[in-house]
Amino acid sequence: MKALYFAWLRERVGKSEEEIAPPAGVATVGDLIAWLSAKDETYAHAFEKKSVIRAAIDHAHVSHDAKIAGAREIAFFPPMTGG
Amino acid sequence: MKALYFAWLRERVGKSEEEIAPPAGVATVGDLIAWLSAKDETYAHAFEKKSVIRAAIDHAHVSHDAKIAGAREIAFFPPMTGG
Amino acid sequence: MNAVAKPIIRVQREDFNAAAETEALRQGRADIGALISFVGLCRDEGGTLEALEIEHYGAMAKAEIERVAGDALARWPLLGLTIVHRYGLIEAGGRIVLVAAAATHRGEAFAAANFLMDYLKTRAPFWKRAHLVGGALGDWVEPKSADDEAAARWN
Amino acid sequence: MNAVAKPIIRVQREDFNAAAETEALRQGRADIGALISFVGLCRDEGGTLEALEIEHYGAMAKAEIERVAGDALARWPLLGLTIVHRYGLIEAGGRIVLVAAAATHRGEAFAAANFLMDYLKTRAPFWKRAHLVGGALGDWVEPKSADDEAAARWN
Repeated sequence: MKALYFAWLRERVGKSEEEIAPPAGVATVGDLIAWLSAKDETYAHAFEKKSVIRAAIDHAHVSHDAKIAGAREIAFFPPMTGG
Repeated sequence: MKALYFAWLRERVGKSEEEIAPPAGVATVGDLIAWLSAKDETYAHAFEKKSVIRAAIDHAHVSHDAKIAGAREIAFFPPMTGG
Repeated sequence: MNAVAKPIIRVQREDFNAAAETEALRQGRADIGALISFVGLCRDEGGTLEALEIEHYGAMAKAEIERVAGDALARWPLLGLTIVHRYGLIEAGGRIVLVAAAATHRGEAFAAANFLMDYLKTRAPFWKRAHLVGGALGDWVEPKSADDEAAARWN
Repeated sequence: MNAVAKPIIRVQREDFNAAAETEALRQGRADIGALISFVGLCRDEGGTLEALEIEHYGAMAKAEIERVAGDALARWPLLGLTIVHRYGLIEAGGRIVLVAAAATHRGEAFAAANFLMDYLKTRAPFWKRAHLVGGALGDWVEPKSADDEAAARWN
């Protein structure tokens, strides 16, 4: 699946998108954040304030509890400041 | 003092303004409405629903309790429907 | 801190340009975050209404709108405020009233414009009468209790 | 009973004409009683801010605004609705977002426009970053807890 990063999360990760292939045990958005954070210091720093990280699966907001099975595109971003 | 009438109150009174000279005992807007209503059937009909009649003294809304002493212009009208 | 606006208030027979009035509030400045424009229009009531005749108390109308505007400016720190209210014959689809407000934040602009419309409805000395399609003179528009309730919620 | 509007929604880099977008909602009809236009502008923050860079999630932004618009239309019977949100570099004083709404009654128009702005703030995938006067890149704009509270009051 494709992972996308926006705003300061994009800057911290150092890229705007990448292909990821989490193992079978990674079932939810929260699991995915934990799995990414465990990859290296860069991701650990980017995702350190877990409670503020928002996520969207296939262009719709989801909670950290949401299942990622079947997702083609998962986006991570800080709280929005549009409008 | 000058009395002004607007909207359906104007139509019922049959004029948009007139000079009036209430006697000394007519102290408040409410007294003035009673005094006008006692003049003849036309005024009595125009002012019959006292509770809906609004008044303004010298271009500012007042209650029926307001004193009329010193007023140059007293206007009577139904509830407003602008905006 | 920006100075609170001196409101522009007009009571007139002729139509107004809502866009130009609203745009004028932000010209030459960059401190405004929220610009709101509300226009009240004459509805045709399902094709039955030809026009509204709006009677007004000319000597009082502007003064009363100024008082309402003063109340709004005392509550919200607006950076600009324009109110235009028409009188006379206004055809279905035509503009009746404009409230345009500029503020630093959107909450202030929304609240002030909403407050102003509620209070203009219940305090500004205007009275509407319907002219019906076919030429008959309709009734005076009845005040709505909903308008009194809308105004009362600001107390 | 008038049909509820199909909203017009655009996410674009270029500026928009707020007056033309708003006026288009009432063209050729006389059933609208209330026409509201809200424009969010880029503030210069006391002369310190040169521009805002607005990052957005292009594949999601329009879809999310459509969902927010659908929520508004489910709550209020709007006769017309246009939402335009810009991205990219917007200089101080420039327009960021437009919400224009038409309704039979003013209460519906005010409530819907207010709701839409509250929800766009907290749900539409846009992120603002300041460019400071003098050329320095400023911080990402912090979300305001007031915005979350404003959105929560509609629940």
